[in-house]
Amino acid sequence: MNGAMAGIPEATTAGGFLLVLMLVLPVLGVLAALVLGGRHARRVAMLALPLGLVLAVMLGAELVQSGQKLVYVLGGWSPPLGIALRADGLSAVMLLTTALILLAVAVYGQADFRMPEGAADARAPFMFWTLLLAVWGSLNAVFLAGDLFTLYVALELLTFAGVPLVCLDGRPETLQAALRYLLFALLGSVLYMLGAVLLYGAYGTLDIALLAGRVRPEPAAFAAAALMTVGLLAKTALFPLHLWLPPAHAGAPAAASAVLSALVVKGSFFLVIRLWLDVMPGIVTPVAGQLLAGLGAAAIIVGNLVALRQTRLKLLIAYSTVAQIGYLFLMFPLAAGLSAMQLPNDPAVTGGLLQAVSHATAKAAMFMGAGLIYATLGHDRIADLAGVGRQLPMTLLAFALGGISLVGLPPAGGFLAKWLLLSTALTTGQWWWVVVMVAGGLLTSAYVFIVVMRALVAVDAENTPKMVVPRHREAVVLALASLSFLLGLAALLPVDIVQIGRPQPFAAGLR
Amino acid sequence: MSGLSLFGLCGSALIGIGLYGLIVNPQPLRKILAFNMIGSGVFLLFGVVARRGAALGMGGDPVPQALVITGIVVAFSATALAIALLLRLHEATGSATLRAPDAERQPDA
Amino acid sequence: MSLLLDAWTVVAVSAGLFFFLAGTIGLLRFPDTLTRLHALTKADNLGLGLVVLGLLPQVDGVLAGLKLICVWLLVLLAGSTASQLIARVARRSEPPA
Amino acid sequence: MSPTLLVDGGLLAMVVLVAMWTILVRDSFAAVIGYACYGLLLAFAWVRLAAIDAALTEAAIGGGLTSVLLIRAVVRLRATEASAQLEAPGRTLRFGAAVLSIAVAVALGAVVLGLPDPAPSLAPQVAEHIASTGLGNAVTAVLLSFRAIDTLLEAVVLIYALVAVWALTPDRLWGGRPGPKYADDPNGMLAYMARLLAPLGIVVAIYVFWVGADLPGGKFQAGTLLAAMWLLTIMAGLTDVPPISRRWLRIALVAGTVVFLAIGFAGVPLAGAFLAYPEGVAKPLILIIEAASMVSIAVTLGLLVIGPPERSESP
Amino acid sequence: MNTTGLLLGATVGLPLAMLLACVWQPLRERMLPWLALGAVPGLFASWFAMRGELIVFGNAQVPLALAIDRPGGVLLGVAALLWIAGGAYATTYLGDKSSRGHFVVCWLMTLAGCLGVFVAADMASFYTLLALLSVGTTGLVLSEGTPRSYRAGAIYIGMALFAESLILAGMVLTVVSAPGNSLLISAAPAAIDASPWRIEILVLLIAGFGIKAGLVPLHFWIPLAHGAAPVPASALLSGAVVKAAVIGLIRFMPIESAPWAVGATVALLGLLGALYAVLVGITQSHPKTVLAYSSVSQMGVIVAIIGMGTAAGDGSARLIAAFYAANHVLAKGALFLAVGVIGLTGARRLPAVLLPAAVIAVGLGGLPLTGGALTKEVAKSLMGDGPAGVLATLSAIGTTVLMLHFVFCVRATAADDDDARAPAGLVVPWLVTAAASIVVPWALYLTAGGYSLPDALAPKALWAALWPIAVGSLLAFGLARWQPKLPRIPEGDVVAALGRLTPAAAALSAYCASADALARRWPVASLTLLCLLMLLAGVTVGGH
Repeated sequence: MNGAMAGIPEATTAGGFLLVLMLVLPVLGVLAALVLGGRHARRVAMLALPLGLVLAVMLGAELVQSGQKLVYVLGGWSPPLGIALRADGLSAVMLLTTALILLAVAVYGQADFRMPEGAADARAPFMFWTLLLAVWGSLNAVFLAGDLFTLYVALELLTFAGVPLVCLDGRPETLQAALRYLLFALLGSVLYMLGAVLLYGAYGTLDIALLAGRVRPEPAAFAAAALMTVGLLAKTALFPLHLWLPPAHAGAPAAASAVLSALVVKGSFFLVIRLWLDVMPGIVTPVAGQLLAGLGAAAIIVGNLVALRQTRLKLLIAYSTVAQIGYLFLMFPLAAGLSAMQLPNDPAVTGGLLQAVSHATAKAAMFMGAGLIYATLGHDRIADLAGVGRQLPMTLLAFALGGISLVGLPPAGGFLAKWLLLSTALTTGQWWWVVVMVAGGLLTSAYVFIVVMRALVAVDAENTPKMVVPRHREAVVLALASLSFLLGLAALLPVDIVQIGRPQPFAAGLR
Repeated sequence: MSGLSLFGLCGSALIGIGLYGLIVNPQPLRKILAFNMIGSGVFLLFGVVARRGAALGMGGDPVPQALVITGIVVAFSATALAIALLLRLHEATGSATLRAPDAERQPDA
Repeated sequence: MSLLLDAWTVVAVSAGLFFFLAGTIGLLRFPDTLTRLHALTKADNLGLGLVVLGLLPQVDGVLAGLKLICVWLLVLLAGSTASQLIARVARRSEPPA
Repeated sequence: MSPTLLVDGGLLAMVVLVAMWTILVRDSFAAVIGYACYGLLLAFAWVRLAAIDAALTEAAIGGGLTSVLLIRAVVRLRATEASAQLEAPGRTLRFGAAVLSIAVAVALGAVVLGLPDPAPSLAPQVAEHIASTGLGNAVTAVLLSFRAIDTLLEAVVLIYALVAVWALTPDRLWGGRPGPKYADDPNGMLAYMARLLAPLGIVVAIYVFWVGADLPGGKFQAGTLLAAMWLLTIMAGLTDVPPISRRWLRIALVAGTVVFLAIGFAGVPLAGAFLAYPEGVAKPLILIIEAASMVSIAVTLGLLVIGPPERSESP
Repeated sequence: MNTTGLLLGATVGLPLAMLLACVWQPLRERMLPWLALGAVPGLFASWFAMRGELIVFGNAQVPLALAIDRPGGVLLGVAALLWIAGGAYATTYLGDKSSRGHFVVCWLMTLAGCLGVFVAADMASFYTLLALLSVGTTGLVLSEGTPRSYRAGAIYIGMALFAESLILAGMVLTVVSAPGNSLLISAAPAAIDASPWRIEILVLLIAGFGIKAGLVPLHFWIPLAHGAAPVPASALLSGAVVKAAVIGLIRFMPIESAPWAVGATVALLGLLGALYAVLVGITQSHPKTVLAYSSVSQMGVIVAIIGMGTAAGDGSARLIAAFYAANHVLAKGALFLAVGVIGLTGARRLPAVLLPAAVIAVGLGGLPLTGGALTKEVAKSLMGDGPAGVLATLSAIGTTVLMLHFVFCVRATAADDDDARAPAGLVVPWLVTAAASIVVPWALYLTAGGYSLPDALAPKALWAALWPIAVGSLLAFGLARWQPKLPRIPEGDVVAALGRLTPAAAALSAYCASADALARRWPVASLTLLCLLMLLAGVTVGGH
């Protein structure tokens, strides 16, 4: 177990400073963009994002090399008095995914958000680039912070960065969607905060690692678990708490939707993992896990069925996100089941995180693809997609690959995730989740098939594209989709990065 | 029953009241107000926690007190953003409601 | 000596409280905005003033005393400004009866 | 039944009653006014909890600025009141909401009463280490030293929020001046008060900031005061809001955070860790950070209250 | 890496490489003539690759292994042969249709998948190639671009993915219960046999592969798909692609040890399905559809062989099934190709074309000296003379009827212009396949099967093969008279019945939509949130 728990104050590990850099770099970017303003915002972003990617890779390498979690004790004050940044496998993977997707989105967004000629400054471009950095900063904080209150602040940062992305183009209905999102997210975060307060009241610390050692099964812990979980569910838009997601994700500009759907919802989901697996594995009961996964199952079925009814591409994708979020929550009863059998819960956790990553990449690609289709046709009515196959072959291919990843066909990341979750579900004798996963996969394949079919219909040449999409934008989308499609090959990696530096649940005093 | 537990109960009550308002009040403005009320209730509870931790001549555990200050400021920023958003919505549509029968409709281009 | 001061405090503060009471009643009972304002401002300026005067002997140190007086002056300023503004609005909205 | 318990009981009863009224009252304007009173009462509650810093903050921000925001909003939204009332949920929903809210409150109360005794506390650790920060105010020590990252991120929160508010600007007004133009009536009552109050307020603010190191007070409270004074002069028409495109304004916004980060990074070589202060010079450094932050906080809070640009740049 | 590895690698690698090349537009446009090439490594592999040698690519946890066993080799060889012929055939058939880019891509995907499953030795790559196969096949089915093909394609991909989900579940269970979670297929039968979920696994796998093999009543996608695809494609689908299911069953079924009941059930299902398919088939009039139903019937027999083998615990069933399937690959392929040829042939040359087609067709029924007769001869050892034997004979008769019915149908489709002649580009590949379908079964019978000529030429055997044909022919000519009076069963019989479910599905989705709308109203959502809060707290407390 880590030192903090054994009473020895935790110390900064080698490469810990990388964590600080990951945390601060985006913030510096935001500040620079704000001061320089105008067309410099884009330059700042295009400078910071690749740098951040490099940092993330270095961090990952450091982690793999050292084989244990990286820690940085801020200000030299070790918890509980101070705050430590920590990065284990989960964090590293998410950091890398985030940097990668944001970079892709940035390249993609070049065309949509460049300063109009002549104008020294314009709202939308400036905001897009600044908010991109802002989202990045908040997510990094979520992935790195080791303190529940710091995480609360990080969550709020994430909300404040996400909301304006929803209504970036200022259309009334997007304003309303943004307001819904903001209010519900605030409700969620205040509940989370309340949970944190109770934990402090009971255990006198907010540090994740210390709490893991101190929480006992008692009312305060139960209440905190319930409050924080539900608060985070509201922010993650797990069915039936998804009221804000479809209009918000469907209404935002494509690039923004990609960020929101792929990354922003993952932030709060990540905290649920932390909470359930690292902080209070002994508190959340198997039944609670079943409850969470039950909601996930409902999300999968309802989300997919409603997605099938949609007439607009972006709404379809948004509802598919609702369903895919459901998949993420299947991991909890499975992990619990494994721990109950005194087995390491690696497969379930790895599967869950892999699901998150492959969905992130696939969904980002699909939303950006939808954006290109919208730009080309001037609409995104699924019924009238004919001809897209000719005009945007790469985009369509990307959409198909992303779809395959969502369906979970090999060698896509979705498949590996499915394989892991399936095998866990079967070893722990929870066959009903298998049924859900299979049914969800079939429903998903249905709408992916429909969209691809519509787009493949050849059309007589006279319909002229509203605007000719530059190749490189298609290429970015395709690259992201292919990444998601080939993610399954991660099984060939020698080491399971996700598991580095994770406490083994039953070692952490589980039941 | 000590005075401190009174504060604790008061905080809980405020949270309950705020939740009720957040659910039933149709106007977004009133929801924002209710959210602030929940927030202040939570902070009050934190204050109680701090007060319970009084030691060594300190009136209370300074850590929660500091966190409350941070929390208040964060809540204020949230309120400011929410209200700006609300006013913008009103300016754009002439109405201020969350009820959206066709929020999903997406006009072409 | 201290007894006298204490007595003075008691008298002044209770007088102040009385004015507060009167002001509140006026606020509730008077017919229109202007008269209500009149009652309010008058009463609580005077009331607060008396309370402050009453408390002055009780404070230790000149600085604290000055602070108290500052409070009074600030309230005077705020109260008068506020009532002025309200009165303006009132005059615009409701014709003098 | 001790008198203090009586006082507390009365105070808290009033808080709860005002809160209920604020939520239940039909007219939104009344609700907002109710909320302002609620904020002030709460400040007293904080005093009773021996959390003077929190009390000041609650009074200044919770009671003050938030109320200003709400009042501006409710006046603008007058027209929508009637139509909104039609959307009020039905009786069953209200009943369900009531039941659940009460249930939550009760459960919560039970949990709070059940918190362990003696309560865990970091006060001893703070007391042990506060010397090395050279500060007298433990809260400030926590904010600026032990948990500096929270404070840093919080400054970032304010900036993000402002960016988000500005993102709502209509495209044609981008870079323009926030808020409406307030009639400048040089011999008006408000102008008079502003002239009188603003200098005083600024002095008080600086005082609050300065004592913050050792006594209750600090950059938030001071910054809020400054913001209030700024708003006052603006509403009095003595000054106008600068266009958001102004470079100096942007710099003022980020100054606090930048200084904080700079000193934080300086700590890496000098004190061995990010956000650590070299032995001995901790207090001056912290004061520098606080000074810079105070300005940034004042500007940010002010602009947050005023909202997104509503006028083109030309005054 | 020795020749074996090279060949096996190339079997999958070359088609994939060609597929990759197709990413580039110009290459894609020029790829058509080279399609035939894609299957050549497979052919060589089937001859020269060492039996049972394991070629591992991946790493320790996930060994991506290729290997070739006897049944796999047999199937691989004939399939590759058909793919080559089909590729050549397609080159002429498509000419410069605008859709050829799409066709080529799907063809290569299917090719890679189809040959791949015969040499895949671990479950991961087996499943991957299976998925690739389904996706590619869907593309082929769709390539006509007509509403009919869309319907067929939709149903095909649906069924295929459903089947694969079942197979996946089965495989996962197998791996979980295999020692050291080995992914190797060779370890599968033992693992299944030892698994606590033996029956579940068997049901899942049999159901999954059954669907892919077109086992009645889940066969309905076959007539639709094979009917809708362009001729060369449907030849491959009906000939080669469906055999993926056969190899799956051969490799996974613990034939020696599985319970008798399982085997018997499978056999019964297969044989009944075989007869049912014949009955539906004779009511059809479109030649390709008739052939498709015959495929359903033949696959039924093959599955039945495996079933009987399982019931008897006789491992030789593997090779026999493979042999039977191999014969079907070539015969059915030749017949499908014939449909395209005959459609372009005028009355004058018709006999020259129709005769060999007829011979092969009746051969499927077991005409002496043809592959059909040999396979049936070999299968007898398993079918025995019990009820299974009777059913098998019945199916032979039925097949004869169906095949003659096909001959009649296909004759009707001959070109109107008497002098019309099919282009050589179609005729040659067809003739090659036809010839192969006569010769290869003999070769296999004598080499891989290890039988000798006398067995085949024994008068008893000849008679046993002949009399069902005779009966069948009589019936067939009777049918030719009465066929118009038979009820018209819609293409893909069962699916028409399933069509009735659509309103129910619509209702369900409408219900979900309204539920979604309700859940997304603010008061409801926030109330739900509180309920969840209490519920979660409740179960948490309750759990301790």
